[in-house]
Amino acid sequence: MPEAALTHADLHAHASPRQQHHFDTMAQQKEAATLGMWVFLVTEIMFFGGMFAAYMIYRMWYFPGFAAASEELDITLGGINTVVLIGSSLTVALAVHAAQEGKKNQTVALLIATGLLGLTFLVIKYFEYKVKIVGHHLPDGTTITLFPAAGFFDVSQSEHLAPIASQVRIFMVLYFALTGMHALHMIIGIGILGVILWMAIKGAFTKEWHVPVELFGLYWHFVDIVWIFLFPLLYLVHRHG
Amino acid sequence: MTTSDAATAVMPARHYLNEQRGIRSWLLTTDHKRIGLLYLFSITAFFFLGGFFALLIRLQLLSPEGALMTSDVYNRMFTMHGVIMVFFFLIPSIPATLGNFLIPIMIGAKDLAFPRINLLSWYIYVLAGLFALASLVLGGVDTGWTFYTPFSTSFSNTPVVTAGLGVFIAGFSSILTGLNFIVTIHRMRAPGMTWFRLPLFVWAHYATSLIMVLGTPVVAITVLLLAFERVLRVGIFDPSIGGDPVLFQHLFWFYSHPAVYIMVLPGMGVMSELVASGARKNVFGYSFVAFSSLAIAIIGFLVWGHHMFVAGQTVYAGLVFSILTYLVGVPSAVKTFNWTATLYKGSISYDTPTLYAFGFLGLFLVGGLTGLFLAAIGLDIHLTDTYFVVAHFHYIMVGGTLMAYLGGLHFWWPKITGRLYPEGWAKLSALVVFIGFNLTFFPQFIVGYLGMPRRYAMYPPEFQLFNVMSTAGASILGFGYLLPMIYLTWAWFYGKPAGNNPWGSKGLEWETTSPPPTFNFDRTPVVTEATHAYGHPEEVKVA
Amino acid sequence: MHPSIPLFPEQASTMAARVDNLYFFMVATSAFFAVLVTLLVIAFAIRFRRRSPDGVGEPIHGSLALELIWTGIPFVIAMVMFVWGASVYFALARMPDEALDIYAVGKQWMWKFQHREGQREINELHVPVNTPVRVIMTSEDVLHDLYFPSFRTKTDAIPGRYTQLWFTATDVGTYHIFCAEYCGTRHSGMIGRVVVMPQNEYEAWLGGAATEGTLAQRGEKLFTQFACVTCHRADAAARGPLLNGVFGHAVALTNGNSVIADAAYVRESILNPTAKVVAGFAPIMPTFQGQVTEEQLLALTEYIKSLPTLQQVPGAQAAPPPTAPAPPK
Amino acid sequence: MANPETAEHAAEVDHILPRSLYFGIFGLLMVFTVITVAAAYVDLGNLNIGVAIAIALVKATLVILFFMHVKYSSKLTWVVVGAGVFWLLILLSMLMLDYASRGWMMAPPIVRGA
Repeated sequence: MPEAALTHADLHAHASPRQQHHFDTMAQQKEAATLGMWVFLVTEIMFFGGMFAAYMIYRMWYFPGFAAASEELDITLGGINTVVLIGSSLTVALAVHAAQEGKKNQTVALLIATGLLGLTFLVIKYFEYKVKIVGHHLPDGTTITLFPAAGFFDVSQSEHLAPIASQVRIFMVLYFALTGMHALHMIIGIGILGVILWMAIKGAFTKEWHVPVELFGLYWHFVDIVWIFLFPLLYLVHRHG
Repeated sequence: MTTSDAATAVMPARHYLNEQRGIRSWLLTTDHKRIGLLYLFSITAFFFLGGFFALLIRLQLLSPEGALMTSDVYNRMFTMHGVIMVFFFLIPSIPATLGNFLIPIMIGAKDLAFPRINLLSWYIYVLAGLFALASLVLGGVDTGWTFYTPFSTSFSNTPVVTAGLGVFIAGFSSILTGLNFIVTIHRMRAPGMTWFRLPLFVWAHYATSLIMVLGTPVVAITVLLLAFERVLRVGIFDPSIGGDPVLFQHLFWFYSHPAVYIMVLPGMGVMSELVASGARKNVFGYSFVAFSSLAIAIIGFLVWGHHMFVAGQTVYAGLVFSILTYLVGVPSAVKTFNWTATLYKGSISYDTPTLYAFGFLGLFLVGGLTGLFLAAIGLDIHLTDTYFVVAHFHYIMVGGTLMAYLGGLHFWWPKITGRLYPEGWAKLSALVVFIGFNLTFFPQFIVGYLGMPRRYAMYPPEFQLFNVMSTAGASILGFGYLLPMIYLTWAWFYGKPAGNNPWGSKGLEWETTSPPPTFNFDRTPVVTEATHAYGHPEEVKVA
Repeated sequence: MHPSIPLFPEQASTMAARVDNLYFFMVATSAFFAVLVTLLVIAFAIRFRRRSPDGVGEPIHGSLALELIWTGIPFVIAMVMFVWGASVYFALARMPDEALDIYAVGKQWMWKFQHREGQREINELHVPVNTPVRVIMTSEDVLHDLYFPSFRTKTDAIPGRYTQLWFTATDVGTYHIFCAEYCGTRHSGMIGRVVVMPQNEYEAWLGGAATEGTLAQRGEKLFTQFACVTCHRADAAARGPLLNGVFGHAVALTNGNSVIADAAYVRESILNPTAKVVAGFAPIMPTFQGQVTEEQLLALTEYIKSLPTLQQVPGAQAAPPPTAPAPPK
Repeated sequence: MANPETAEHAAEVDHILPRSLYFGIFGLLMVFTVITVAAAYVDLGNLNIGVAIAIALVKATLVILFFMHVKYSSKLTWVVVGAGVFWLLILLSMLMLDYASRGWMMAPPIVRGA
C-alpha cells in the first residue's frame, strides 16, 4: 500500500500562519483560491448570459422599440459611468500591483480610490433610475414614466412610444434587470472592498501574501467587463438618425 | 463480506464521528465527511416527502375517474413531487453526499479546497428547502416542475414565486458544490495521483461539476425573471404583452436538460466503482469511460431543444437538436459496453453493491434505449408529453441514479459508519427495489404509446389496467426504499465493525480507517498505481 | 376499441403506420441490445463468479478495437434512427398542398373547433375520411397541446401564435382528442373525440347543424360590427388599405420592408396595428386587443382571405383602382 | 507537498507588470470608448451592432489579458476563461438556431389563399 512521505507535523512545522490546515503549501492554497475565483466568474458569465440571450432575441424581434427606448437613456451619464468604471478597474489593478510590491500605503490609497469610483458609479446610476421611475420629459413635450411604482410601464402619454409600448416595456425590463443585477454586483463588491480595505489598513497584506486583494481585483474587473457590454447594448442601440 | 479480517475488526479509537461531539460540532463542522452526512439526512427527508407525494399520485390513478383527490390537489401533488425530487433530492443526491464524502479521500486530500464554502452550500440548501416547504405550507404549487409560462406567470393561483425562489437558492448550493469539486480535483490531489489514476467516480464528478457551474446560473436567472414577470407583469415571457413563452422553455431546458446529466453522471461514477470492486478488476477501457463523462457533459449542453419538438420550435432547430441527441447517446452506450466488458474474466461477487450495480445496468439500459425513441423526432411527436416520457425519465433518474445512489450507500456505508449492515436484508431490498421499479414503470411505456398524456388526474378507462399495475409496483417500490433506511440506520449503531476494507477493494478510501479520521489520512498518501489495479499487488511501492 | 388489451393505439391515419413502423424498428433494435447486454452480464456473472474470498480478476486494460466497434456501431444505428425519424417528421411537419382547413382554439379547459363552412364544435371534431385535414390552432390563455393519438400527431397551441398540424384519417370511427400540454386545474378534462365520417355523411353533417353562415360570412359581419369597413374601403376617403386580394401576398410597409399577409400578420394588425403599417397609410388604427376573441380573429382572417382579388392592375397594391367593387354593407 | 500541476507554475505566480502598462491599457480602453460612441452616431446599417460588439470584445479582451493578468497565467486559467465564453456562445447560438429559422418554414404558415 502507498506509504506516507511526510507527516502533518513535518508539513506544518514551517508553514505560514496564513496557511489552512488542509493545504500542503501556500502556493497550493493560493492557486486553489485563484482557480475558485475564476470558476466563480465563469458562473457569473452564464448568469448574465441568460439575460443577454433574452436581450438578443427581443432586440431582433422588437428593434423599433429597442431603438426608441434606448434613446430615452441618458448617454452622457452612461458615458461618464463607463469612464468611471474603467477608471476604477485601473485603480484596482494598480492596487494589486502595489500589494504585489508590498507597498501598504499605496495599496490602501488605491483601494479607497476604487471604492470612491464605485460609489460614484452607483450615485450616477441612482439618478438615472430616479428619472425613469418618477417621470421623464420627452422632447415632444410629454412626460412618461417608464417604471412607476405600480409595476408596469406607462408610455401612453408619449406619441412615438405608445404605439410600440410592449416593445418599449420589454427593453426597459431588460434594462432594469441587466443594470440592476450589475449594480447589485457593484454593491456586493463595495462591501467586499470594505473588508479588504480594513485588512489592508491593519497591515494584513505582505509582498508574499495578498491573495484577497488579487481575488477582489478579478471580481471587480469582471463587473467592469459586464458594463463594457451593457453600455453599447443598452445606450447605443440606434443613436444615428 | 469476504475478507477474513472482517471477523476480528474493531472500531478505531478516534475518527471523524467521535473526535468532536454535540450538535454544535455538526452545525459548524467544515469536515467534508460530516457535511456529506448533513446532506444525507436532509436529502433523505426530502426523498421520503417526494416519495409520499408519488404514492398519493399512484393511488389517485388507481381508478380512471381519480380515486383520491380533486384535479386541483392532484396537480399540486405531481408538481411538488417533481420540484422536490428534482431540485432537492436528485440534483444534490450523489454529489452532495457520496461525492462530498469520498472525493477528498479518493484523491488523498485532507478536505475539499474550500471547507467553509462547503458548509455554506449546505446552509443554502437548507434555506432553499425551507422555501420549498413554505410553498407547500402555502398550499403547494400547481404549475408542474417545469414552471411553463404563461400558466405559471399569469394564471396559476399558487405560491409560484416562493417555490421559484427555492429553486433559485438551491441553484447556488449546487454551484458552490460544483466549484468546490472542480478546484479540489485540480489542486488537491495527493502526490502521484495523476489525472489518469483518478477513480472514475472522481472523473464523473468532475464532469458533473462542469454542468453545475455552467448550467445552473442560467436557470437561476430564468427563474428570477419568471418571478419578476409574475410579480410585476413585465411581459418578458407573457405572450399577451409581447413576450415569448417559448423563450422561457429554451432558457429553462438549457439548464434542465444538462441537469439530467447532473443526476445521472455521478450515478455512472458510482457504477464504475461498484463494477470494478465487484469484479475485482480495473474498469475496461478506463480512458474511454473517463472521457465519455466529459463528452456527455459537453454534448449534453447542445441537446436541450429535444424537449420542445412540438412546442413551436422550428423544423430546422428540431432536426439539429435531434441529431445532437443521438450523438450524446453514443458515450452512454460506450460506458455500458465497458462496464459489461469489465465483468469478463473478473472475480464477481454477489454482494449487495454488485447486485445494485447489475440493477443499475439493466434499468439504465432500458432508460437509455427508450431515450433513442424520444430522440427520433417523428416518433417523439406522438410520444412527447405522454407516459412514455414519464417512464423513460424515471428509468434514468430512479432506475439509474437512485439504484446507483443506493448501491453506493451500501458499498461505502461500512466506510461512512465503520459498521456492517445485515447482508441478507440488503440483498432482499435490492431485489424488491428492482422488481417494484419495473412493475411500476414498465407498464407506463405501454400506456404512453397508447396515448395517455402525463399530468392527468383522470383518464379514459381503457388505460386502467396499466395504471393498476403501476400502482401495485409503486407500493412494492416504496417498501423497498423503506427497508434500507431501517437496516442502514440500525447498522450505524449496532452493526459489526467493518474493518478498513471489508470488500477487499482497491482505492485510497479503503486504506484509511473505517470511519476515517477527521483529516482522512494519518499520513499524506503517495499514489503509485492506477485505480483498481488488482492482480499485480507487487507493483505497489513504498514511496 | 379492441376487446383485448391493446399495446398500441389504432392506426387511423396515413401517418400512423409510418410512425408505428419506426417504433417497431426501435423496439426490435432496443430489445436486441437489451437482451445482448443482459445475457452477457448474466453469463459473466455466473462464469466468472468469485470462487475464493481472495480471488481477483485478470488485469485487462481494454481494447482499442473493441472501443471503436462499440462506438462505431451505436453511432451508425443512431444515425439510421435519426434519418428515419427525421423523414417521418418531415411528413408530419409538411402541410399537404390541398387540405380541408379547420380552426382550433384552446381555452382553459376546452377545444373549440370552427369549420370554414360555419359549424362550431366544442371538444368534438367531425372530419371526413380519406381527406387531408389541416388544423390551424392558437390558444386564448395558456399553452395547450392538441393530440390525436390514433393519428400519431400533436402540436402545442401557443397564445399569440398560430401553429398547425395535419392528418388524413383512414378509418371511419371515433377517436380520442387529448390536451397533452399541462394547462391547469382541469387539464385532464380537456379531452374530446374526433369523429371520422364517410365523405357523404360529413357533407350531410355540415349542412345539418344550424349555423350562422360560413366562417367568412361571420367574419364579414364582424368586419362591419367592429367598423373596420369605415376605413378599409375602396374609395378615395379610405384611411386604411383595401384588403381585397391581399391575403397570401407580400405587402409593402412604411419602414421599407415587406411581409407576407398571412393569418399571423392579420392577427397582429388587428391587435397591434401600429407594429407593421402598410406603406402609404398613417398609423392611426386603434388596437382591438381585448375586444376581439381568438375565434373572431379567425373569422375575420377567413373573411379577408375570402375577398375576391381585384382585377390585376400593375402597381395596384397600395392604391387600389377606384372601380373596385366595395364589399357589401 | 504539492502535486505536479501545482509545482509547475508556482514559479510564475506574482508576475509583476510595469505600472506604465496599466496606464497604457487604460488609455486604450478610453480610446475605444470614444470610438464606440462615435460609431453609434454613424449609420452603418446592420453593421452598427457588429461594430459595437467587436469594440466591446476588444475592450473586454484587454481587461482580461492585462488587468486580470490572464496573459501571464497558467494554461488552466485560459481554459477556464475559454470555457466561459464557449458556453455563452453555445447558449446564444443554439438559441438563434430556433429564432433565426422562424421565418423559413417550408410552407409559410397559413398563406394558402381562398
